[in-house]
Amino acid sequence: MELIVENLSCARGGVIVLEGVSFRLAAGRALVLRGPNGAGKTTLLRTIAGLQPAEGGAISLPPDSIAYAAHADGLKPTLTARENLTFWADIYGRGIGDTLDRMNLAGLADRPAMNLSAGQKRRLGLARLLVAGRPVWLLDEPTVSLDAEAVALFAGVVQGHLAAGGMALVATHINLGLEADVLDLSAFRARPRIAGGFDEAFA
Amino acid sequence: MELIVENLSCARGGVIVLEGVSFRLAAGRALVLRGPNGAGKTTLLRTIAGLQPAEGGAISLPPDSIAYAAHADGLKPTLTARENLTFWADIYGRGIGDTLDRMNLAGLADRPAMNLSAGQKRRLGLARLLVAGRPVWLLDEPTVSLDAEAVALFAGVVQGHLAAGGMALVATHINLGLEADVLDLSAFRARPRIAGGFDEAFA
Amino acid sequence: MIALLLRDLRLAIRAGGGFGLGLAFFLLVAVLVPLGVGPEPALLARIAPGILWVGALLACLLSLDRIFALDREDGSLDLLATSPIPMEGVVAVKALAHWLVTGLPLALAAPGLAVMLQLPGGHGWLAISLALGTPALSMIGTFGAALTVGLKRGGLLLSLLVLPLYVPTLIFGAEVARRGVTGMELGTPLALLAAITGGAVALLPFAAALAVRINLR
Amino acid sequence: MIALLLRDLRLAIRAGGGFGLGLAFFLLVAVLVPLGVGPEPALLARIAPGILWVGALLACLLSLDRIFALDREDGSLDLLATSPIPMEGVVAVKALAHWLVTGLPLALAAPGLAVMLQLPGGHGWLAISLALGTPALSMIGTFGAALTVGLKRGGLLLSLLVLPLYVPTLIFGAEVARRGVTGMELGTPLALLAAITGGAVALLPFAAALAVRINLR
Amino acid sequence: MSIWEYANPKKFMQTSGRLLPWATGLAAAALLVGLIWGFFLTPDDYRQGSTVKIIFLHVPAALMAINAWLMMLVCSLIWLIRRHHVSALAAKAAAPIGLTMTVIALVTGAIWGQPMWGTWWAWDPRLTSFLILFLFYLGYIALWSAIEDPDTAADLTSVLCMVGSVFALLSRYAVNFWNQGLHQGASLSMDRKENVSDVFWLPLLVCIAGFVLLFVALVLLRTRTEIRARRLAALLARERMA
Ligand code: HEM
Ligand SMILES: Nc1ncnc2c1ncn2[C@@H]1O[C@H](COP(=O)(O)OP(=O)(O)OP(=O)(O)O)[C@@H](O)[C@H]1O
Ligand SMILES: Nc1ncnc2c1ncn2[C@@H]1O[C@H](COP(=O)(O)OP(=O)(O)OP(=O)(O)O)[C@@H](O)[C@H]1O
Ligand SMILES: [Mg+2]
Ligand SMILES: [Mg+2]
Repeated sequence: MELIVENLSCARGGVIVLEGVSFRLAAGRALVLRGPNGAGKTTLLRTIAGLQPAEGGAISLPPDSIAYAAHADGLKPTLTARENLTFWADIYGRGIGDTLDRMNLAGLADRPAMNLSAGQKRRLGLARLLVAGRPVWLLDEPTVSLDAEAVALFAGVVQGHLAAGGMALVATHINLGLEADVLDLSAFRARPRIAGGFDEAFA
Repeated sequence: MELIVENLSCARGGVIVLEGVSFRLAAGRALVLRGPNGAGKTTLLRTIAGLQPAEGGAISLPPDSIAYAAHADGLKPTLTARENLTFWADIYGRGIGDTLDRMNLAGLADRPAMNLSAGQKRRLGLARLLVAGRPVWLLDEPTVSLDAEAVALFAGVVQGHLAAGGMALVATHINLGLEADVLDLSAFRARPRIAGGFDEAFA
Repeated sequence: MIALLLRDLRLAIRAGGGFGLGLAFFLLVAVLVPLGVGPEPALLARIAPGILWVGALLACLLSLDRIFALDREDGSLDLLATSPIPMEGVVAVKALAHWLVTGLPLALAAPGLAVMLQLPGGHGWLAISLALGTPALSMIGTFGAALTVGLKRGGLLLSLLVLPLYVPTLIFGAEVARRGVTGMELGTPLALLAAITGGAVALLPFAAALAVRINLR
Repeated sequence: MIALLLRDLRLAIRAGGGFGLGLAFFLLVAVLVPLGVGPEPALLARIAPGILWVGALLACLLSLDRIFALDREDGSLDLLATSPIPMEGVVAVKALAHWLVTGLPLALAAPGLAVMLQLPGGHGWLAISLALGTPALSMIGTFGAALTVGLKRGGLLLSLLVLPLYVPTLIFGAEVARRGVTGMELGTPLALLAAITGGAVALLPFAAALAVRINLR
Repeated sequence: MSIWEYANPKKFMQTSGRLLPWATGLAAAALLVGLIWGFFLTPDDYRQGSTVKIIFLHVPAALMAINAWLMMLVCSLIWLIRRHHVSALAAKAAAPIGLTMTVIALVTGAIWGQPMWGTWWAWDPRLTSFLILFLFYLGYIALWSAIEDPDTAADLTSVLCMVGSVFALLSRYAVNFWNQGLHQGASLSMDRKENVSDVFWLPLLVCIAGFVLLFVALVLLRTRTEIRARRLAALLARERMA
């Protein structure tokens, strides 16, 4: 099982942001995406997740293998922590097991998500990855708002996922202390040009 | 000019979260609020900003002195960066001067906020502090999503504000490299009880 | 998909929205129209089936922007799009949830309101026409909501897009109700109403899913 | 405060919402009612003033949740609350912007729609009654929006709270329009309508500002 | 040579540039001839007097209002299937023209209705279905203008156009059905076989030809404008990026 990205170009808002991105990610490995704000980390992750079409190049990954954690958590404020998590577990056809415990949320299980602090919400959002049971984790700045302890906790969770044969692609400005390759997206910044054949042929 | 907080209790969602918080902040000084997720940093800042009433204790600060930067940025996605900033400048009755430049946003001035990356949005949100012209800055995790360079840039901005006689109260998990006192909110965690005299007298 | 349905219903109830409010709106229309038009019973009885149908349509319309907007804003829609459920299923479930929360209660409550609007008889047909027609309203509305999900709160744009699409349903539905009330033969409009609902439910999920996918990228 | 007004108007226009869409909705009501009720001119003429008033009311209602919800979600409302503008000013400006975008165009467009609803005359009074009454609708609606701003998309709850408050405005407004159309004396309802609008605009900003402040904490 | 070559914007600009003057000239000529003939060289109708001459604007406008929507439908399908940008832009360009034609038909109809039926507006099925068509145009245009990314807008409006066409047809049928039981009789649908004799028929044909040519010319012109606007946007974006 391997995630292969070859010569990928991605666009955002009609502008090509990245081009020529190539890498391979084997089972059990993590890849950290680096790059300053606006480098295109989110764009790349969304493209790999299949949320937007690639402008060029190829992505090959096993079918149904992606679990994506975006900037936004997808939590419903009126549902409790447990209900939120159970919903996603059902979507993926699985149970929640001891996930809340593992994310250190056991004491907050019955509190509506709107009454969680920023960091608690984030932990709950990340718990979704554990119930998805998918091998490829796409993580977009997962540790935003987390305190040091929670960062370490989450790093442990990722490590466990890798040890079980998963893969992780992590965009982050914070050092998670993962043993991982690093891909600096600055190297793939596209020369400024417009996406889509039409405008480009024309302008 | 001084911000004085004395024996303050704050509640969130009907539960008292902090009690006995006391500190003084003199002109030209910064205070960093520490504490794990859920310690009550946001709650404290909102109380000082006057967005929620204190459960007990006193806050004394010069009138009309607060500029508050919350978890959310208050940007309008359809307005450009410049329009967003100009709006806030008008609200505070001031001009935007070279603020965009100072926040390294000059090249993005005419782009609608929805087309900014997470970090670029954040910088724009923080630019509001500069146009507010208020002495007391309340900053709730201001550097979330920012890359290292932008964190340094922002730390410089805060430093400049302090040098000009301002004050800053910063809740953060990231080290900004500010020379500042640190207040650990864990020390003020309240024993769990319900807020509001009525319920308390009753339960 | 059942999980999604249950979640949506639960959210509707928790949001303080849910079953009660669609109904309440319907009730208010039934109250406001006599206030605006004047209280003569004969006049009210004549316009009652039409007005109740227009009211049902507006009650549906008012709640359309909830269908996707919240899920879009908090990021769930992105996450659902990467989940094992096909987007067609998501869309169909959303339409079903909307109907359960809005259309079904309206159909059940209609006979009572008809009494308020001085309608002498035929309440059963009114309820049947609503029960048969509102699924089409929910499905068409979901399609409209899918078209506008990317736009920042296109509430009124959504109304503008959806209302012309509602016209055939409204005409046949109100016709069934009116004929039912006056005791005329109503086989043709009834069959047409059923055909519209069937067609909408069978085909529109695909168009709506396409629109959502386009809007997400 | 002018900055806030301008921003709100600009946002309304950029959102693809703006002036056109409130109007479009009003037009749609004028189209739907004959489709539901049937095409007889005499019947339509009789219910026209009332229906147009109900339509105007619903057009206002549909756009109410925009007033604060977006500002609340993206955090601007918190930031405005800590800004030098008093909350009363914020609320009043929001109501004014809502009226400019919704109520005013409706009043201007009403005579045209009256023609479509076969109203023979008195179009001027219809427009005047709307011009005089819609500010009250916007202000009351803003108050309702302020009450529900904390609640997650209380769209229908908002309607439910606001509609009863709209009743006096609707009654007197429709009465002015109806009397204007039939050429009857209309001094009393006109005075009452003006009084309601005046009172609402003078007093409700304080109540609404209080509600917003409570909801923020 | 395949017809799809014209989907290339450069090729399209060339060809349309050459066609445009001809289309414009012919449209002007046909309209001039048709309208002058119709307005001044035909006798007054024995029942309607000179108001009958509104027909020379009304009928061509009504026909073009429908045909413009058909053209948009075809263009939308081409865009969805073959993704030719010119096709999408042509659909976008046609919409306001179709809207205008609809408005002309409605307004001339209203002006005609006033002397004929004593009212500006009646809920006749034909009028009603036109009003609904008007709403479809309005929604379609509003959707185009509400979406920023041009390709996304093209996709979504095309989907709307397809679904909308089905429902427009349905409404047309429904409206006929709706007004059947309560029909007002002959005064609403003027008996054309009797009234429109050859004297009116020939100039009417010329007018219709004129409106068709006018439509072609306007669509070409507006499509060219749309292409240029997009090019401008692209150049501006490029400049901003540089
Ligand atoms: C706002 C009002 C009106 C609208 C929207 C309207 C719409 C239309 C449309 C869509 C057509 C072409 C339909 C077809 O070919 O099947 C048409 C044709 C026609 N209309 Fe109107 N109409 C209106 C008012 C009137 C009035 C008041 C009259 C005259 C009494 C009138 C007389 C005609 C005639 C004579 C034709 C030609 C029919 C033919 O040659 O097929 N219309 N109208
Ligand atoms: N409509 C648009 N037009 C031009 N550029 C755009 C548009 N939308 C986004 N961009 C740019 O695309 C780039 C990539 O954005 P992206 O969100 O992928 O960055 P990121 O690496 O995730 O940054 P961050 O660390 O701040 O989250 C940014 O420079 C952004 O400004
Ligand atoms: N309705 C409620 N009932 C009980 N506890 C609540 C409620 N709402 C919030 N809390 C708790 O109040 C505490 C303070 O939250 P606050 O948002 O101030 O924390 P914070 O220090 O800002 O955390 P973070 O670093 O994660 O942003 C949290 O533990 C939170 O769970
Ligand atoms: Mg990002
Ligand atoms: Mg916090």
